Amino acid sequence: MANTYNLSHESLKGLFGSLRRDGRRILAPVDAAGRVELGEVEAPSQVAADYLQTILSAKEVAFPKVERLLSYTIAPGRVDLKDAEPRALPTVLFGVRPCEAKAFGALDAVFNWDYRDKFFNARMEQLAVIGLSCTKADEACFCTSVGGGPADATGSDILLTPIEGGYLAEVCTEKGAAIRALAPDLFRPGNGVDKAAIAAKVQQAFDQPALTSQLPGMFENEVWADQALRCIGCGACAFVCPTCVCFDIQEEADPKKGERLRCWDSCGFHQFTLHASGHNPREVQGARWRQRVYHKFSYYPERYDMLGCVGCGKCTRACPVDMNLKEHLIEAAGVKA
Amino acid sequence: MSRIGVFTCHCGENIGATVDCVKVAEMCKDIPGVVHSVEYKYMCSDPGQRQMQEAIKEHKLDGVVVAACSPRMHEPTFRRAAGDAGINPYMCEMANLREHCSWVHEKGEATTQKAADLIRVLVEKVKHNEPLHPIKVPVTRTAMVIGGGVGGIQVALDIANGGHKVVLVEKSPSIGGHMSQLSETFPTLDCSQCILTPRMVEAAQHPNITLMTYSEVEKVDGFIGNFKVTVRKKARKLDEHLCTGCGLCIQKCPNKKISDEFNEGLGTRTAIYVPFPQAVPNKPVIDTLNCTYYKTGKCKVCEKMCPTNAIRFDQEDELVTLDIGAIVLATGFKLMKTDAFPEYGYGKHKDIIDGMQFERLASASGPTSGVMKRPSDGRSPETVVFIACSGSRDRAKGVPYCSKICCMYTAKHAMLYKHKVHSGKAYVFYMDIRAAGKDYDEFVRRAIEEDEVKYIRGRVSKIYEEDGKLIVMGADTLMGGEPVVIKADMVVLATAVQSNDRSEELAQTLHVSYDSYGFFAEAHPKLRPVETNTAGIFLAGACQAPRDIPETVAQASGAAAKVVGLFSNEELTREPIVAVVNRQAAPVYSTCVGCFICQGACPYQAIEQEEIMARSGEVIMTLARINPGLCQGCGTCVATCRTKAIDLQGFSNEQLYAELMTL
Amino acid sequence: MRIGYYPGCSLLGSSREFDESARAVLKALGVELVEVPDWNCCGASSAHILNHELSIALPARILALAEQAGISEILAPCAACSNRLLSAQQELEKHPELLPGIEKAIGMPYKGSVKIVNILEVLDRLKVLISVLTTAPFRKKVASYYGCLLVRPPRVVNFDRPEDPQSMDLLLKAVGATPVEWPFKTECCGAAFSVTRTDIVAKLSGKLVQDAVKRGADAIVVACPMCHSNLDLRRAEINEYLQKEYAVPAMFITQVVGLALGLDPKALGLHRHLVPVAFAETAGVQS
Amino acid sequence: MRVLRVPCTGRIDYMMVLKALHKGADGVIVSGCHPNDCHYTSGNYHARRRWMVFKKMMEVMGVDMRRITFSWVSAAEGARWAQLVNEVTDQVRALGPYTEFRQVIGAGIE
Amino acid sequence: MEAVIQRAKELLEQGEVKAVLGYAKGTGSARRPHFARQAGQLDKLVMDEACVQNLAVYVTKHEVKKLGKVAVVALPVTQRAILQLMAERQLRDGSLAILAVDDGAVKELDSASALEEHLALKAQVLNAKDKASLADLEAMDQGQRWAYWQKELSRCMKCYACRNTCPMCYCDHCTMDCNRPQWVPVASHGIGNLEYHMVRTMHLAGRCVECGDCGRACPVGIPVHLLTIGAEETVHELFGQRAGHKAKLDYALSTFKTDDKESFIR
Repeated sequence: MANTYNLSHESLKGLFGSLRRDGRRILAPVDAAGRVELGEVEAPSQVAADYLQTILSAKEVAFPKVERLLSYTIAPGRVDLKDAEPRALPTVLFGVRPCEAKAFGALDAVFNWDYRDKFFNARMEQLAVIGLSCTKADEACFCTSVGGGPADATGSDILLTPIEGGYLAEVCTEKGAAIRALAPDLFRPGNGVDKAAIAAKVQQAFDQPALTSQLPGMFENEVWADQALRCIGCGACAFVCPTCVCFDIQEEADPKKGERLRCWDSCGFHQFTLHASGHNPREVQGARWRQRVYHKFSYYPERYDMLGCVGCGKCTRACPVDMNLKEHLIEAAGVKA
Repeated sequence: MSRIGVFTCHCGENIGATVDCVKVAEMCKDIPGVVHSVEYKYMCSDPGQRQMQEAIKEHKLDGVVVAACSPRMHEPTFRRAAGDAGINPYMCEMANLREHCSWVHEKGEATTQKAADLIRVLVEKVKHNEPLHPIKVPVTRTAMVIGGGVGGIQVALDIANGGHKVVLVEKSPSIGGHMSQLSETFPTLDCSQCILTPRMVEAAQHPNITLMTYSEVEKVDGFIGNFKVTVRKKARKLDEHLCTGCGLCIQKCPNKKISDEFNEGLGTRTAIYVPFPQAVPNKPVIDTLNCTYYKTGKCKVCEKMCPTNAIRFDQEDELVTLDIGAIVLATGFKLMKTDAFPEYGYGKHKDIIDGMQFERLASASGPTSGVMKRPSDGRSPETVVFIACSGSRDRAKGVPYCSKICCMYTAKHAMLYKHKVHSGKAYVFYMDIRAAGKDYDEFVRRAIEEDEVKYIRGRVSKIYEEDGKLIVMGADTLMGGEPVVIKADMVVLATAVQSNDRSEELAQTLHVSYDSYGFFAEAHPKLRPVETNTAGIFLAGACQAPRDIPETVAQASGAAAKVVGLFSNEELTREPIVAVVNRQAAPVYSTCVGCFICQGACPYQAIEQEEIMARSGEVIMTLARINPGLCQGCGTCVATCRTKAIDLQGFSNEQLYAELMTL
Repeated sequence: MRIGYYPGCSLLGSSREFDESARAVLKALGVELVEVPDWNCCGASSAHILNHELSIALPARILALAEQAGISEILAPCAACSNRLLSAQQELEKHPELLPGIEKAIGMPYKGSVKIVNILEVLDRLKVLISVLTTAPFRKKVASYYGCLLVRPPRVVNFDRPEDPQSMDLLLKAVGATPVEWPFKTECCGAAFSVTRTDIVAKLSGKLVQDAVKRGADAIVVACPMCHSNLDLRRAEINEYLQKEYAVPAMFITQVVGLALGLDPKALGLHRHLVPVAFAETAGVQS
Repeated sequence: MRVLRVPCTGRIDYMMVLKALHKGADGVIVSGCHPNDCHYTSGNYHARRRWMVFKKMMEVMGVDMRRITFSWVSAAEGARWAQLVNEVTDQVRALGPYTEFRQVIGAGIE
Repeated sequence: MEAVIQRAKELLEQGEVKAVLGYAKGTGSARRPHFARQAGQLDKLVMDEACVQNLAVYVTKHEVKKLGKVAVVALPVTQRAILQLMAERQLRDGSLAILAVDDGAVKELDSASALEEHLALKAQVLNAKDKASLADLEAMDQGQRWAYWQKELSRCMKCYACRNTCPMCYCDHCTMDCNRPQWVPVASHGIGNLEYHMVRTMHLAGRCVECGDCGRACPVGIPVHLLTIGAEETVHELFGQRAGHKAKLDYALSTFKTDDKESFIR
């Protein structure tokens, strides 16, 4: 394993101090009126205690729900264009679960597919992720079925795993090393601990590679329509999902000035693919649900040879009508072509 | 991008005085989409309009904003000019720099800036204007005149002589109105009956006129050119066709002691009666409130006597619905009663009468056959006091306005009295003499100089009865406010002219606006005196404001000319400012979801259901559709519709949104 | 029935008989009078000419005292007093901004919740009882004289018909009297000139007396101390002006009702009149 | 004060009031003919119901309703309209710019 | 609950209905809507206190209409929603078999008039929790209320769960989707969220059956149901009209009384 250390609770407080002194904002899951959401913290004590996950994903840090791309003012006879500089504060994302940490990779795949998205990249450069392994999971989690794991270090610059009196800290990237360099003495040389024993037990629910290969053959299958019969076509699943990248460009202007905004969009919306002619290739909810599954489990692997889903289960928890993705995938996997 | 022309008008000084029009024209050049911006002193003038038309052709403009006065004034003018210049008239909008800017602000930079802002709002609107084409609506070439007085009769005759059908509706059993109650008329003193009755007969016999007397308008639906009017023909309790008007029933009717409305309570009439001898139609009516048969079930003398047994005791009111193209209101006025004057004894003195009662005393067909007899004891009054402005010009009585006709008829009354009682003394208490018509002042001078009517300038503070005399306590302000006490035998109050009974109710039935005194509101006091704000409904006579006979007849002909004008073309072109429910190609067909919540919002029932059929004939969806003929363009449905499926042409969501964006 | 009572200065002074007859009649009708404790002058005809705030503060103090005494309705028999109380109350309602100053001036809180009524209103409420209890009907022809302050200004007083009031006439009918048709019910009697210009009072009140007698009135009935003093006290000047002896007495409505109820004339103060009330029923009572 | 002309109060959509506030207006006057005198019979009756519900909703959302004036003014009441406009402009000027609302307009954008 | 499943099974087997819409166990303690189209899927149906969602949201969906006649397990809120949808002509009599469930008892209704009579039996009661929250809101002053809603609405991301879960929001092309003109900004920034929730509240005033689903559906837990239920109560107070009680459209904002009382119009 990369260099692993022990980090006591005390020294974690010290680490927070040095990070703050280094001018970095620290975002971590906090308790807010019964809900757990990302918030700015000064010390580990402010971080929520025994939470499963935040409701919304951490993608908001790199890909906010509304972002100004450019603005302009209209003066007599001419237009003054002003590019918007992305507001990228040096940030440390603490306490994020391994699945969400991994998700940044999926975002990165799209935002740097061929066009380098200036806004996303600016924020990612300033971002460091200190992941925290899961010690418990619920029915919605299925990270192990999509190549992840409760203590998987992918995507984390440093991965902490809770152990007696503190954490096992694995420094995985240069950014992780840079953080350790801020206060090296806080990191005691670690005695190899079996992470799997501590991490939560997440049973593999289905054979993902088999599903991915099976999907192209079942495009016309009735299963999608049946599953989507109860889907109400809202955008909750897409907006809480750490790997959903779809966005919509909105122009808000009046005769004197205007600005171009990027905001989240969802393939679940009825009008997502509505053509100006009135034709809609994905007319029914079944087609839209199918698109959500195929995008993450068929097109992503095909194009970026990685999955568009990290199995965090946020969509299942957020869905008003309890569309359980794991359950549906198991059902789909079970369908004979 | 549109090519818009802005034409800023000085409107003489109205705008030019406070707004720097040259600067405004300059500033408007910078508005995106404006390719031509000029100013001119009088845009609405002929040269002004021609200048605009040339600019449209020369600069190939497709939108015009005229920054001048209120659209209510000259929108039609400029739209017609724009139309003649080759662009769709509805691509021309007006910015109101007068009422919205120059008239309400001081001269200054901010005012000029506001003027430019207002223009920019309308330029943004014009960018979203769509070419619209007037709606063609069939016109029912039948007019209805409500009110059978001299005004109503004149309107009916003029329209009928114009070759169109007229229905003349009169509330009382006969046409004639108040004029039939008068004795002589000023300023010529010619007998009222003699000049009115021929007109009444002419109206009754005119092939184009249908008389509906003893009838009231109950309900009016529809709109200009297409009114549906429901009239209640009150039961006369006799068959009009069989009755020959011989009058036998009237002579024989035992119940003779009913107070006669026609004679203003001075005379009495029978239960079955004809209002006055020259009544048209000369068909009696049974007064069911006082007729013995309806009280006790006995009598039936009239039925027995009637040679053509035309009496129908069980006759019911009849509701008649008529297709009407235009309506003229000529419902006249009423006089304030004498009991409205506490200072003159709350009406308890019999010998204090109002002007109309004096007319009846003076009229040959009146209760005293024209002989001056005072109501209390029938003696010939030796001293008569006439009090002008009784109730009029008196805020405490709720009538601050001048009733216009009293000065003239008071002089006439004094003159008539002197002609009938040469030895009598006539006094007139007045505030100001308002005799502004032709030969009017000369008439009053004649009363003063030739008939020695004593005019005392002052008010009467109190009248009380003493030893059979009426003690009139007044003051003579020309003699230093000297108290004047006159022992009079009879006092005539020239009471205020008020709107007729239930005029507000009628106005609401016809959706016509009215003022706080119940008079109907004309569309524009100076420029459209005979029209109302409700298209297709016109006004004539005292129902609009106190008015004498010459003016009433003149207005009547004016209103008739408007109606004949309206009927002169086959179809009526209506402003295309109507609401439309959007339609799109299949499979969407429309964003309307067919909830029909809009139907409740439409006062004109203009929203219909349209079933969209598949080729198989199966109904796919039911959508709302607006009948352009009925829609008046108020836009209530547009704001009520949740999915914004309805839009109002001329005030569309996009136009208003664009205007809002530049506020 | 329990009602607040505000006699005012004239009812304890020049028109004591109005107070005595009012108390006697109301007692006979079972009405309990609760006199306003420590009441002060209502400002009468002088205050509102000299000082606006004073003309409100004086009546306001009376009303405030009444409120503290738990009085919800207050009877002020004298027309001038009820007129002043009403206009002060309405002035404070229309201009609440005056309230703090007034409350400071009278040194107590003022709510303005007391309802002010005049003698005719109270008697009118008891009209049925009066006609029942009438043992000696007042078979006389009477001219009912209301004067000015009872009915004017209508906006403030809002009582009966300002030009031709009927309430006293109806009361008189209830006790058996026959009111005459009389046009001078609300003509001016000369009011305060009673002190300074008796000649004008003589002329004005003279006209009233002359016309009343001409219409056959045996008595002129009033409900206001000022009217009574002009018609009674100044009778000498009236007779001199009219060059004729007029003996028609001026009586208070409460005295007429009292007589009708059979009360002792002396208790009604009939002996205090200058113009003797020389009816048979009051034989023996002489001033 | 700037004017937006519509044929009847019935045509006034509450979203127009929201747009006016969105474009930075500190006060809004919503006006039209008196009930019962509506040239279109019932436009203002519907508007009145709409305004009653709209006003309560805005109050629940915490909007400062002193800045929004609803008034019946007929075309004949020129003087009363002038007096109303002056009164409202003074009142809104006294309340000052509606910063509470303005802050929301720019907020929420990264 | 057995009675409902039993009746549903009969309807399905006799072919009277093509599907039965009820509740089934979901992830963890959640309950989810469940379409049973063959008898086999019926045993998944459950009915207990946790089943609260207003299933009427599905009856106007094209996909569900294509299924043919559906039997719906209808709680009181669902019954009211279906009646209101019938009043707004979105459903025709007989297109649904309504299995009305009122605290245990099951009654089969198939026409608007039957539904109206059934609903008239029981008064509609606002649950205590919402009533208390509305009272708290009422108690705040204008500044506090503004701050409260700004804080809550700032978390809104316009996922439209509240709109899409509402049975009364069945419009294919909602005002939010209207871009000519763009009355309400699409982006979920400050003004965008504020105007969206204001317009949604206005659209539900007088039409909301007070089921509270919008509040439950919000992934970030904004109590948006207080807005719509508050507006519905306002309409009831002002005009005495409630949604979902009449078969014939009885919508306060599409009619009027000449003497509607209000105190704020000058």
